[in-house]
Amino acid sequence: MKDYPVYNTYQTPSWCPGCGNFGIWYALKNAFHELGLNNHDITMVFGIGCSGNLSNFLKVYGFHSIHGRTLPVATGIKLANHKLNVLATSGDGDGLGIGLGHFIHTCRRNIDITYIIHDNRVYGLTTGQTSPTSPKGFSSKSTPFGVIELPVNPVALAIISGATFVARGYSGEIDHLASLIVQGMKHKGFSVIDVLQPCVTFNPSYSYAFYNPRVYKLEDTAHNPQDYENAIKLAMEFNDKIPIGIFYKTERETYEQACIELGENPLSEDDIENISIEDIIDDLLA
Amino acid sequence: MKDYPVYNTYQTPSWCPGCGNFGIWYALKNAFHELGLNNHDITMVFGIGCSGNLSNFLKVYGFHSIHGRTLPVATGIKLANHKLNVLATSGDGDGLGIGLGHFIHTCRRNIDITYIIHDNRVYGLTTGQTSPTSPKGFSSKSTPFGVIELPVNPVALAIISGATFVARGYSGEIDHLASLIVQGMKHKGFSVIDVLQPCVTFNPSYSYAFYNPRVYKLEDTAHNPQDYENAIKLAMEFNDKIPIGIFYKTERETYEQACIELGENPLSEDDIENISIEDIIDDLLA
Amino acid sequence: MKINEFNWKIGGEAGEGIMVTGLIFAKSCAKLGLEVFNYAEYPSRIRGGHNCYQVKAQDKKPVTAEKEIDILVALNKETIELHLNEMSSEGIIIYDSNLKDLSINFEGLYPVPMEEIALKSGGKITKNNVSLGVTAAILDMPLDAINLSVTKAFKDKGEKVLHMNLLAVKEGYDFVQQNPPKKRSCIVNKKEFLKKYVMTGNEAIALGAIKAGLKLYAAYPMTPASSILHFLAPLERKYRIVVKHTEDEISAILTAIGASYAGIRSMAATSGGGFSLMAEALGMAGITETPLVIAECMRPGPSTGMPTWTEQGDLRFVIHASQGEFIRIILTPGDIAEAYHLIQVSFNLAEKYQIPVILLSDKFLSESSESIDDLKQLDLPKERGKRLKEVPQNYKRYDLSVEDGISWRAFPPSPNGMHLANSDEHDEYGLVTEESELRVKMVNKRMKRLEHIKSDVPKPVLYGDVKSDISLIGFGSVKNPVLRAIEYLKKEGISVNYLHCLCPHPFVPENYYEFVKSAKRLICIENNFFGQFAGILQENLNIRIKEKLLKYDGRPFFPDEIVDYVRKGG
Amino acid sequence: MKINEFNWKIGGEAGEGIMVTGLIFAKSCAKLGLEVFNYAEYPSRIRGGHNCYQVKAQDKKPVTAEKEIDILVALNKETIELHLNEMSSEGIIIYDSNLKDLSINFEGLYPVPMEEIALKSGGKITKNNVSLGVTAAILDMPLDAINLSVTKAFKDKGEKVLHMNLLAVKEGYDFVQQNPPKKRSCIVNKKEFLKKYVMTGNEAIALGAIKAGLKLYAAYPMTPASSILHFLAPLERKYRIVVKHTEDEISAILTAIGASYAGIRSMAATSGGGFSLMAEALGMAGITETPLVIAECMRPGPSTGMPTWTEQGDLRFVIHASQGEFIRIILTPGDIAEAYHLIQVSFNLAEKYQIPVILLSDKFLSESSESIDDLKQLDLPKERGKRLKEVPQNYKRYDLSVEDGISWRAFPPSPNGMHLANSDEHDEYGLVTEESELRVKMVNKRMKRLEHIKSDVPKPVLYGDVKSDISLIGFGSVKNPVLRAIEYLKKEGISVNYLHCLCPHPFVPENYYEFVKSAKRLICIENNFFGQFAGILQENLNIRIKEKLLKYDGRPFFPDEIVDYVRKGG
Ligand SMILES: Cc1ncc(C[n+]2csc(CCOP(=O)(O)OP(=O)(O)O)c2C)c(N)n1
Ligand SMILES: Cc1ncc(C[n+]2csc(CCOP(=O)(O)OP(=O)(O)O)c2C)c(N)n1
Ligand code: SF4
Ligand code: SF4
Ligand SMILES: [Mg+2]
Ligand SMILES: [Mg+2]
Repeated sequence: MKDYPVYNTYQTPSWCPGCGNFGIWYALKNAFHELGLNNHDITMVFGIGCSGNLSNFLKVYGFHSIHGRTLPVATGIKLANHKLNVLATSGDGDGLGIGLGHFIHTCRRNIDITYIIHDNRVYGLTTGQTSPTSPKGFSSKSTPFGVIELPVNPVALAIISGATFVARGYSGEIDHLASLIVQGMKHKGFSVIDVLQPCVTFNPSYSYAFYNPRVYKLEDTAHNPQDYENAIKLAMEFNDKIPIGIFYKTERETYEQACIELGENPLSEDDIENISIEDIIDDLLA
Repeated sequence: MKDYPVYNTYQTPSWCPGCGNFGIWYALKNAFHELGLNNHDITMVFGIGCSGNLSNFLKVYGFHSIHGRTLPVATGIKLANHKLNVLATSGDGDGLGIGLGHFIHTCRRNIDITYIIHDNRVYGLTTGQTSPTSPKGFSSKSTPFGVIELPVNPVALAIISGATFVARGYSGEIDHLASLIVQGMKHKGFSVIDVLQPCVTFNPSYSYAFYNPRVYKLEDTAHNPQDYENAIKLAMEFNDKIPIGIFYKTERETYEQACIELGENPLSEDDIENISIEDIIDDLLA
Repeated sequence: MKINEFNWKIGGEAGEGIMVTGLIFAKSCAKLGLEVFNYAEYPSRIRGGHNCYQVKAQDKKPVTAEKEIDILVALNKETIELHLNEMSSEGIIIYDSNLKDLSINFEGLYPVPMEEIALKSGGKITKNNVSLGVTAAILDMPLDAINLSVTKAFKDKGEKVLHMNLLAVKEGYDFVQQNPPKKRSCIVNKKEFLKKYVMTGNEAIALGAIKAGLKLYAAYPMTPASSILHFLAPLERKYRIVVKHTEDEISAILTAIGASYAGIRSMAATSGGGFSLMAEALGMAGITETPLVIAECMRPGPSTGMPTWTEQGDLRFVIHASQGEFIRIILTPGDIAEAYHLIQVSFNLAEKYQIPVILLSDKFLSESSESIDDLKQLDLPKERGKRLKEVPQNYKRYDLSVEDGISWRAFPPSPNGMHLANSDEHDEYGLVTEESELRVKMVNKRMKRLEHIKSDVPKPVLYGDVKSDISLIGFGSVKNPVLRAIEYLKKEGISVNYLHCLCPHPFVPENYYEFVKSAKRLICIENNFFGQFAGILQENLNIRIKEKLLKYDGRPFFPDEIVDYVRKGG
Repeated sequence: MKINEFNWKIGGEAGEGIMVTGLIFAKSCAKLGLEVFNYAEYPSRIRGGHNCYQVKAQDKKPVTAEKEIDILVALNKETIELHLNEMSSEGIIIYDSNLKDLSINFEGLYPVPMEEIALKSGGKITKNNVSLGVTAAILDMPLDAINLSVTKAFKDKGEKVLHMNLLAVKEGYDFVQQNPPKKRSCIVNKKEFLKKYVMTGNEAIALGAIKAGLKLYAAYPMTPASSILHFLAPLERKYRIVVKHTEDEISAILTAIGASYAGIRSMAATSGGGFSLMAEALGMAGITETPLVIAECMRPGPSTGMPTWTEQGDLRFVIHASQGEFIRIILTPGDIAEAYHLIQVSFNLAEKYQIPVILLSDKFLSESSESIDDLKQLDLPKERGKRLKEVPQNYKRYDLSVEDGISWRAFPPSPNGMHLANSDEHDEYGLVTEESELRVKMVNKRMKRLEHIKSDVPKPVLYGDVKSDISLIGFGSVKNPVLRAIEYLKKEGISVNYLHCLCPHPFVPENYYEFVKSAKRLICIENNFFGQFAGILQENLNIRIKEKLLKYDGRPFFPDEIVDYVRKGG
């Protein structure tokens, strides 16, 4: 792993030492570098949470939006200028709790955005409550007697809902994660990367020590990312073995392509000085 | 099919003649009768839409809530008094569009509520816009050039997300639907019944004529509702053949059972006159 | 006998095509140079339930919905029962002679074998058009005017259908010629065809937005805002406007904000319930200084309330929605001309000051239609504010040194333009800060724009003489009823003026002092319970509003009600 | 030399246990009978970033956070740099002698080899406790008081840890005995142990809610409301309270409403952002007449704003949130006693009038802690309103004939009690109606409750003499700073009174007239930019608020600032 400080702002990351967000930060910078992107070539939308604080540490066009709402903002940006490289990131509470509806509806659209979920299985910034990916029984400030619901499965939900690139990365494997981000950004369509991100402060059971011996790479297996059924089956695997890599990948018309009105040039380049409404108001003539 | 006007209010249904909501109305009344329920034994939460107008035609304890939010209201009711028979109904826009997040989170909880989706694949009450279950290409007031996203699959989402009773009914098969409702209400846990409901006014392509030759009953097949994988596979089937019946059924601790604090007696019966906080404030003593 | 002035109403069951017929008739009148105002009432259900559509036509504006009906076309018995008490004593009720058990005591009953004629003309479905022919004959209107509108309405349905309908009109007309009514109280003596548009408030909003350069429209359907979506959706390819029915209103507003951040003019529209869901994002537009235009079309609340009716109950809500404090502008058009114009103003103000602007309409304005001669003179040059084409090095999106509080915007992917639009309090680059002094500077910078805005927002418009016996003040859609009432009162020798507020927030007291000071008897008129606008006046003008004329039954004000109130004294 | 009065502050990096140490110290002081007020500042991040905790201790209330520090415990260099300008000229800065490159010119520097002592005592981790020993010695406080609090705090950590920490305290204490500071400016001369509680505003809210019979609490975490959730969650089994961390705030409020419909007392709490998401459901509680209690703990906005800081910027928002018009009550406690009391009032008013009640707090009140002698005298009998045990036949949930506008509630599964809680406008059974007259009757019935409510809501409280030179008016958490400032001003011979508003909405003008009329110089004090409360006063009292003392940097008012402002004249 190399670092590319050209993508840094003047602020130093405020995450806890050892936080898995560092790995995501590095992986993103590596991916940007590998794709040869200038700072201004990247537009990125963030949610609210420890994950969202990343917005202050990446020198790109950024939008630090509100809790749970990165995807609609990113969608608006992409539609306004579909030539942009648009990324969105969320925490697990952010993207899979309060923002779950947007996630599934965005999968249905297959818009060409790369979406990274900082999945630490806990609410970090609000100091340690349960999250929708916390396991059953998880004891937290909001669930001192243990979580009683089943966790959501972002990988399975993404596949079922129509995302065309669905992967899982791990903060502890920065180069691998960077490569997933590169592939996700190259992919035409909605690419979802759920990242196993240790929160060393509030969720020590999902530490590096937990993940390291368990993760294995799908590219080292016989799994074919086009195999929908096997992808779903693999998505259910989360025990002694935890697959990382690309679960599912397919091609489908993207949202921007299907929005015929967009055509080649971005809307943001349209001249709006002289718009004639003569034709349509004629329909309103008496 | 028989009718049980004892469950009627003084208002006559305002649905369009031939609307699939009539079938659901009859099926509910039949189910209530079969279960031997008095009017006051039933508590039911409704959303906003043509489906929600049902609230005015059933003489039960009703809550006609806001668009997309039936499930949280129903959850609050069930927790306050877990001895109640609680049902919730939604339209497809209501429950799977704006309310999708609540749906999935409620599946995770497995709370003992029976949830009926009036799935007409269109926004009825707002006079015919696309819904999340409208098929790709569907032309509507809001999508005159056709829908460009994939539809959601409520059956698959419910199974993946942890609902323990997942079925599909059809307004055109009232007795069958009534029996699903009976089974759903008897089932301990979250029971989801997605109902194929023709909207004769705004979605004529999904008419009785469309469904009648296509629907077939799962109970007439070899499908075992305990078979998770096959259930998901069947959930994807929606072409010349459309399965109705129980896709998936399993047993899991319900939310109320897991809320140890609830115990036997409903909270609503608790006496709150003399609550002592001595113990806990002692922790706050200097 | 009234010349060129009448109030016509058609009523029947939902699903009987009443709206279509009503609009055809309204357009026929407008074609003849009459000014029309068309108001529909319908319940929140798809079929069944009583619907009605009324056309008030006059020589001159102001024109608005009025209570007293001159001609009622009753497609069923219920219509007669429901509206009998609204009939002018001289009025005529046109209904099907086959209606049974009609025991109504009214002079102007005028039965017509409408269904019979319709069947003869080619089908029951042409019945409504029979009634148009009947109406034309009774009013002595040129049949051509009706034919023209019918032709326009049915031209896409094929030759045969068109012919059927034209025949029905003619047969209806002929019937009257053979069976003239006992008396006529109104007559139209216009023969020439003129150029006039008829459009709803929502159509005006949509058109104005297109004209203003709208590039993205995101909305979730909600009465009475949905028709903006329906109007724009088919035009997306023609005008390169992305029109999106999103998963909810939260997504709608955020999509619009995202699009605006990336540099285009975007908008979302909704009613109060959807606006509730937009509250959080509104503040995000505020702190990130992202231009945003929202149209909020009110209906009676609270909550789901009465979805297809009208009220002005959300005024205070839109002014104060969202946590914390930031600048927003509320504009309140009173008629379609103002709607068309003010939506353009909205886009300009939003971009110029980098703030959210809310255009506040209501069902009465949004769904009623009105005649208008021309839109062109209402158009505005575009003011797009501080947008950088080339971005200098060390660019600061939230530059504190700008004197007017407005810093320059840069858009992806302009080189050097990187910055963070941050919902957290931030420094000049947009990066988070929690420092006390910087916080204060940033708030002050954002608020500094207020001074400039206050001199830039539309001023209230005075109708009538400065010195009048009575002074009315209000905002939004009460305009037409008030102006019409003023005409009636004038005839009675009562002089009334009206100050019409177009921008209730930020409220600019200077624009109101004179009016308020010189008012002999001041009445605030609003379509709500609390008198919300009166509260704003009290808060800002150091006065007590002693008289409030309020209405909150879901119906708009009718001029009569205003006249009665004013006449009977405070 | 100040006796029994000092301002102590400890600062360092987040994650260094500053809050725990601060609270231990505060409790030690309270144990000795001192009144304490404890205020913490920390950034919106988990580790790193500067944290501090200050304890103001005095003989008597009012006590509040003050700017001038007597004793600063600096766990790092940054702390000294950041707070040096707050030091009293007589003050002492306690810091670790191993801090490098300290080039600070301040008389009262008092280096202590804290880390060294800590290591000797058993571990670096005991460093904070060394500082407590040092503090005690400098203040001449009985060491027992510290030991008691330390013992309570560490008793669950095992014998060894406890011993280590007690040793550290002792060693710190002994160090001072051997190296007495050059001078001492404050001394504590209390020796006896008294019974006193120390609790935060949120703890008071949670306790009051439990006492009031809370049975369901639903919330989504949001600073500064989260600690209510954290306090209640472990108690759910003990008190049979369902405590739910829901998927979002929309679900939280709706779950609470559902529970209330089924008959139990329920509540949800949040901050402004979450409250935005609750806006829609609030109106549903309004129209369905379902009792509801919401606690809204404000933080600076707009949008995400400054999550861990304080502001009173949501006042107008909570008053006007949600489309349409309905009754709600806003209560604004100013200290923990009022928080504990008013949350009980909230439950009573919500049930009695079947409306939503919002308890409005802010970070300063919610997260600061205060000493208090007893809660019992603040308890209230429960008023549960019109609840039917047995439901008569032909029951009408929204009976229009009730004179006070309050109809009887029935709960599932009571026989005969079936009805519809309908977000649509409805008839007496709850079934939908769109009829004009019924609509008006229903609105009037709901609004009729307002008259009764106005005489039932908490009245503002006057502090000081009716006749004073200067009159302050405000609401909520400005109370303590204002009362403290008044004491300072009194010493200077300036008489100031303060009208403390506990219920800004519905505003009852009668309760304010006298105060306002007799005020010689009236100053409205608020923690926001616009002067929102001043606006309410203007709207309702027909006055102009000429002076507003506003603050919006995320920090609470410090008494000094008020003193300065008042002194320098308007
Ligand atoms: C509407 C709203 N509700 C609540 C919050 C408070 N909040 C901030 S971050 C957060 C959750 C953080 O958890 P997650 O999304 O998992 O991110 P992490 O901090 O773990 O990266 C919450 C609840 C908010 N900002 N907005
Ligand atoms: C927050 C909010 N947004 C929009 C609406 C308007 N609205 C009422 S019903 C409806 C959709 C109805 O569609 P569906 O849920 O499929 O129910 P159906 O009428 O088809 O039974 C909408 C958008 C609303 N009531 N509330
Ligand atoms: S709390 Fe957890 S997620 Fe947040 S910065 Fe610390 S380690 Fe990272
Ligand atoms: S619009 Fe469709 S769903 Fe609604 S009542 Fe009519 S047929 Fe039924
Ligand atoms: Mg997280
Ligand atoms: Mg539907």
